[in-house]
Amino acid sequence: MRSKIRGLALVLVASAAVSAFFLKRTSSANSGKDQPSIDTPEVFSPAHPTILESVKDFFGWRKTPVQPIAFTHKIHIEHQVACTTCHKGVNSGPVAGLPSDKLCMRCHAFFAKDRPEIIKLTAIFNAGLDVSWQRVYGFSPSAHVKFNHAPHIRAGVDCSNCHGDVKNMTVAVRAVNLNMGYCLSCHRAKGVSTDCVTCHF
Amino acid sequence: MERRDFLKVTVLTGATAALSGCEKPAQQLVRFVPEQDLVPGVAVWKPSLCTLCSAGCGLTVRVMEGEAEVVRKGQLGLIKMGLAKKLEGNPDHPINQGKLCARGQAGLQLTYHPDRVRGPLKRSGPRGSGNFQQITWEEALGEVVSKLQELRSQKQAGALRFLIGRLRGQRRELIEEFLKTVGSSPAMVFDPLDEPVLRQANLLSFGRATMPSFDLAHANYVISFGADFLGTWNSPVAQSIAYGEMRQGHPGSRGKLVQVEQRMSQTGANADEWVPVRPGMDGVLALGLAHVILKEKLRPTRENGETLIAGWQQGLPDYSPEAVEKTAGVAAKRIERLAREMAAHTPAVAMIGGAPLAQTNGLFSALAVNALNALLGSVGTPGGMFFTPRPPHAEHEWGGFAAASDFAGQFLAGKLDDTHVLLLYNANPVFATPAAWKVRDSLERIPFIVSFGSFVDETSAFADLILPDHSPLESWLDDIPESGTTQAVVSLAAPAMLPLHDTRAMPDVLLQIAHQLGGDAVKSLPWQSFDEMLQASISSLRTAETSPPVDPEKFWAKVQEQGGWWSEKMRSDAKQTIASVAFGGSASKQPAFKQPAFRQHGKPESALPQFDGAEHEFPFHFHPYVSQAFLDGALAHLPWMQEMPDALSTVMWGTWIEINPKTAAKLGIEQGDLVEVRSQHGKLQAPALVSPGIAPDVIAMPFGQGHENFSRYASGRGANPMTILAPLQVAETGSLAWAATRVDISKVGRGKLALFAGGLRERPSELEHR
Amino acid sequence: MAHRWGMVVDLDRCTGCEACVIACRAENNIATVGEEQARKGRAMHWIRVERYYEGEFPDVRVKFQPVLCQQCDAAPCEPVCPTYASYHTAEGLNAQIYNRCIGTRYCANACPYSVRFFNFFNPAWEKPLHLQLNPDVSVRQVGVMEKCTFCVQRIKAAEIHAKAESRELKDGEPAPACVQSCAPKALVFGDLNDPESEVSRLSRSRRGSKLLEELGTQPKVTYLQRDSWNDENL
Amino acid sequence: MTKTSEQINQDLLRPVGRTSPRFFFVVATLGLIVLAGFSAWGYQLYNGVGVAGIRRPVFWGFYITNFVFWIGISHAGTLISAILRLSNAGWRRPITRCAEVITVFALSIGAMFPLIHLGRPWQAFWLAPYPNQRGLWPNYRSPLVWDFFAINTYLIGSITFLILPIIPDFALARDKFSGRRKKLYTVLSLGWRGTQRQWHRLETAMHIMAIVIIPVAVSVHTIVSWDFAMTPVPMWHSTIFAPYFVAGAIFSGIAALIVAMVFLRHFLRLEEYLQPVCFDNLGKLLLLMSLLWFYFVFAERLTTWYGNESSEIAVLWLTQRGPYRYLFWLMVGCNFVIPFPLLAIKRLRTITGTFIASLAIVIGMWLERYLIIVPSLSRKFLPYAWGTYRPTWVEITITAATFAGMALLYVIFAKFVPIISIWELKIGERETAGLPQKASEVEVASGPLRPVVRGAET
Repeated sequence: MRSKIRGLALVLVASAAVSAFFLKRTSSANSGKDQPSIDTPEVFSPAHPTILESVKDFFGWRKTPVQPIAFTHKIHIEHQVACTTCHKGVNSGPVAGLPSDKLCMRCHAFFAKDRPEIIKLTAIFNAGLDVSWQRVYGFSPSAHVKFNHAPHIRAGVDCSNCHGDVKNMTVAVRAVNLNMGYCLSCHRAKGVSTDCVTCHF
Repeated sequence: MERRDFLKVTVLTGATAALSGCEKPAQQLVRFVPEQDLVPGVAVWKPSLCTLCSAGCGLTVRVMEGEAEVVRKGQLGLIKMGLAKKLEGNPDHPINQGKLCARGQAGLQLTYHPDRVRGPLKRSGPRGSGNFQQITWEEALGEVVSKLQELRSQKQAGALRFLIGRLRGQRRELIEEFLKTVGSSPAMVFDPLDEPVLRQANLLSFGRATMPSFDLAHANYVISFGADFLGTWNSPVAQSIAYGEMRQGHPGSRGKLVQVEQRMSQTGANADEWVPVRPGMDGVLALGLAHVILKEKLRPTRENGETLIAGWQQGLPDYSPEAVEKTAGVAAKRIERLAREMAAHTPAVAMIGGAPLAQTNGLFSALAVNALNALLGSVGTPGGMFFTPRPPHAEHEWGGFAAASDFAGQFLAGKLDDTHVLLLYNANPVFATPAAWKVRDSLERIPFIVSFGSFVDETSAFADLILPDHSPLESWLDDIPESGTTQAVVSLAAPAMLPLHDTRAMPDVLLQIAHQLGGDAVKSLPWQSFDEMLQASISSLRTAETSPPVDPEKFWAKVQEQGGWWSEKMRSDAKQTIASVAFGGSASKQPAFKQPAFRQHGKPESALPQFDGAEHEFPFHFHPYVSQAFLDGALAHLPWMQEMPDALSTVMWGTWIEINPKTAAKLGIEQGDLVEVRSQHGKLQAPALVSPGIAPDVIAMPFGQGHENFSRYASGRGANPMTILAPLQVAETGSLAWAATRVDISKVGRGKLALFAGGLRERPSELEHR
Repeated sequence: MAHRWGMVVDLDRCTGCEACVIACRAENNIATVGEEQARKGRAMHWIRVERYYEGEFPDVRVKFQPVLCQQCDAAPCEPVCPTYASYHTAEGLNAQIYNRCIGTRYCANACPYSVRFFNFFNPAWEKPLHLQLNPDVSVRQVGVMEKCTFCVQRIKAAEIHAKAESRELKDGEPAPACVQSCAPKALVFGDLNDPESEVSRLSRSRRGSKLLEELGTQPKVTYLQRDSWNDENL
Repeated sequence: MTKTSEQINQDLLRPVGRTSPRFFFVVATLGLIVLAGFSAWGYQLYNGVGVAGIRRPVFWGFYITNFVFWIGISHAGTLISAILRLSNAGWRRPITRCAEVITVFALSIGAMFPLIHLGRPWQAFWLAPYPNQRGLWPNYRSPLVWDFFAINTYLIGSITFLILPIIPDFALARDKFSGRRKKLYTVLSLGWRGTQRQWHRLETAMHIMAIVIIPVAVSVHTIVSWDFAMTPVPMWHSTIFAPYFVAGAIFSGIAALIVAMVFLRHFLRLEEYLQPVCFDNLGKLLLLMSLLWFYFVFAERLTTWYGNESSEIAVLWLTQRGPYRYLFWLMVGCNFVIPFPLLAIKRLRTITGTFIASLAIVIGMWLERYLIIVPSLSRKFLPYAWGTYRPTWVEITITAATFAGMALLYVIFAKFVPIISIWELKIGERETAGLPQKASEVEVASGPLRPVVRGAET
């Protein structure tokens, strides 16, 4: 057994050496055994998957999300669809939800069925799948920050303050760079607490 | 970091890399349409039940929307679903009143455990190898049904046996009903944590084969014989709440706690006075105390004319303090003092549990303590002991595991040998019985074994089929707590979250099997799913207290929302409550204590315990005890429990052998040395932990570790004391006398202990000026 | 008036059951480090139940003493941090700002109570155990210090909730996970600025004392020493 | 002995001019060890500081020990040479430069350790004050920030202090050599022509630096000591620490200097330049520091023992009697018992004698730092939280690498720069010959450069 482990170890060490650049960073393994068994599921860890990723994160380079369906905010807002209709939870809790295609189909079972994007949507829905929207905003885990939408909305902060002029956007883009400076400038201006622990915990 | 860790790290790196290589990154997985509509980021609290021990606490589960990897139609993908994030006590529940013990909270990890059985499995390797292959539910159920039909056609229905763990309420009803309809005998119950001896004693003394409840909150004096009632025994949370009240709840008066044992338990650590006694002498000591009380007439010995305890008229002459000092090893003076104290500070209550009941004279000790309670006038009175009333719709007690259904009795009577098909649920006898019983071999002989377990453990490793049950949080649950409250309680809860894996609830599977079998089964089990059965069973309670009865749907909704039904009566004031509920609500003033019981069993000759192994050859008493983290070992697979430092030893991720410093010094054993413990029936090795809280002639060791095959976290970790126990039985009950083994120990090398604590004492001797 | 969060630990009620220890793990996403690391002294328990033996067999006694961050008013951990990752909030909490921490571990040395814990590696959860993680608390990365926060996320949530209902916080409304789970009610949490709050009342008890008070750290956790049973009738 | 400037140039430029295979061998071996150190660091960066032995409660281990140790060593040069310059001690001339080099290199190595030891070194720049959109500044109350400034100041200062007096020698080398070397030294000599004004400027600058550098040096180790003394850790929180550390620093510094000199003397064949008198004088200094060190340790231990404050006593006994006793008594042996007789008895205060003493002291002083840091942390106030520390191969490798690195840098430096200040030495020669000594005058009469160049032509 020992020797087997050692053998396997050597092979893996070699492979690790070769592909070190793309390796996952190690983290303290829970099972506290010499070696995870073959059927170990992937481990969840805040570690950056690769060194490259960590560098990107360090400099705050994020790749622009590609949406599976070219959803146009403009049209929907023109049709008086409120932000909260799809982004559930914004005014009640921390998170702005992303809608499932169940919600989309409530209308699009009837409207604009002929549009190519809607046809795509319908196809996904009929396959029993959900649209995998990509988040446009959101913070890097290494920021260790907890943002809560609800109080901001209660305080009458308009969505556009942080999300740009969405009502004239087709596919949403990251119009505002939500770095700490941006948050602070507003908090300072409005005389809201700039205590670190207001957001970082 | 040693060499091998270095290896480990790189190995892990490699492995994860390999895996992430062949697996698609999460954002590329398909998404399924969510099956529930939840507000993201907002928590909802849902009631549920804790099933980890016999207390039966109520839970509230913090559920939030999250993204889980699930398999739908054979495809791996992401789905948004409500996920249980935290378990807390249900504030409305009469037992735990919003509180929850460490184990209960770690129960969360049962659901998310990486080694959970994720779908039905069929054995592919030899028995016990733990090699299985995935099959579909249809195949699995088909196989079971055909086997059962075989039995029926061969008129061998009796050859079907159902081995279950601790199980109460409708799931138990369902199993028994199922067994009856297929014409086989009632289920065998295997619950190492149960106290059949105490039940037997209570049956003899009070006519109730039930675990007792204690009104600690109003007691002024509590003497506990080996019962770790703050840690693991009976209903720890309820008892801890009451204990807090006893200590600081009533300004000006503070109850005293006296703990009698050989190895300081968590409860002993909290005691105001700790009384070490010789193993198995607890009953004798109890009678010694009674002797003093009788002799000095500290308590009335007659109740409305008749003697309170027959056979005590002579005042227990054999149990004078001096005599007891010789046998029990407690100073006569101390016995007298204790007796006077408790007589002067009524309400005073005595309880017994754990090791004393696992001696060959356990029944005697239990009866003695019951009698002492009677003498103290603490039976059915405030600040004393009483029995929690049963709900009106379920008078007969599945809780009372009479010896008839007790695994020990049946197994040793060879009942497993004529079994053709064995169904397994929540029972792991292979791990938790002495090796000397050879349960393994008899399982080997059974042609077909089906397990409903969520994990592959030592016993279900023998199964030919595994039909994984939902985790408790994913299931419809109900329970009828036996003790810990003055109210009649029926706990009931709907699933707190959708199933994570391709599992099915055991009761539903059983119903489905019954329906596929057809015949009487369908008649007696008409329900399509278990929740229907639950609703039907509980509807009778509508009439119990409210008249006119509430609308059934409303009632059903209310029960689900509050997590059960509990009688509103008997809630308010404990004082008259306890008097009225002491014997199951029947306020008839029957004598608290049956004399005949004591006549038969109180004979001095049955007083002394027997031990396995000669003293000169095996000089130490082996004192295994229920682990604070793992209980009997059923929780050893929970990482949180593994990493929780044991309250007294502060050991994490392992097991240990407790030795008195003097003994250790004599044997040249130091903290962390690997020690071998030998009995007549086997030997084991574990690191030594030198602790002042144990008698010099006793070696203590917790149950729970030493699993061969129980998830990545528990397998191959530590040693299992069960393996070296002698197959002795408690007199007049079938059950195992697990504290009656003598052992010898010797140092064999250097062990590894993961201790959380650095120092043992607040002011270690090095601190003093020299 | 600003709150001043404090706690009372009644050692006479504490049974050493460690429900608080697990409640804290569950609430605060504390990593499970595994046997190898635990043996190396890297196990993380923001609250721990210290156990001290007194005397020798047969006259042994044990003292259980839950120890968590004492949220000192004169905290030794704060001035030494070069980046303000450890600092004092307006409500008197010793905040630990993970993303500002560069991992000098100076605060951990300075802390006399040794209640600060360091992420020696990136934490790991073997899937699907990660689904248990509390989304209200960030998952710390390698190289940062962490410690008890008095469950600041619960305090914030309660404050936001109260504000939404435009009312003041009720006594005992925000309760840290450990306090919530404590069966014998040994842990009590509340606002020390409110003289009528239960925590203020109890911290005035004659049994009250502070841990390592002599170091002048001015902790906001008060320990009520164990009472002794004295027999007045005999 | 009096040598013509001709011979001096020959002897002192020889190592710069000719390169033996031995040089490459040494560089290769040391280089390998350094490489190992860097890969160990890479491994740690990749996996996390957990690969080191540090743990709760001993959060500081080998790395900080090395940090304090190397900063201590760095007090060899600048401080000593500055003092000797000001006191214008003649015997200093041949040793000032080797001393100042030690300072610069030891300091840069020491300054690396806070980085190596950080949990997130990539964020280390937060120690520097710079305007940012977060509106965050370093915490000026933190001794670590003081360290940051003090060490940087000292580093810059000592580099200047080293470079200034080299310039004339670079010029000399420029004129002496030809080809690629000439190009190199032309650049390095910064257009030094040895005019009166240049000499004058150089001397004033050196004088100012010599005065300024002393308080800086003292402040550096004072602040390093405050990293410990400012925290309520048993046996750390003590007023004696600042002078104790400064004395210790000079102590170890001189020892390191002597070791270095002995090697130079042997390998570069500088027997006639690094003469016994230097070792004898340094030996006396070392003896003084050794006594001072013993005095400090005694004072510290006695007051702790007499005060009998429970938490401090725990640490005291841990080191005196506990598992650390061997290391403790080894330290006392190395820092006092061995050196004292060797340095006190004139007959033994030979080159060999001082060398042995110095080696012992270097080891002893490293142990001292280890014994200050680890035992205190492993015995803090609550016994439940006590723990022990054991270094891992990562820490050991990196530590070994720093010693190799020091040697490597030194060897390479000695390869490119005359390790003994030629022009100062010549002035020394003239001094013994009773000729005018101001460099400017020397320059006017027969400057140190021109005759050499002639000599090279003939």
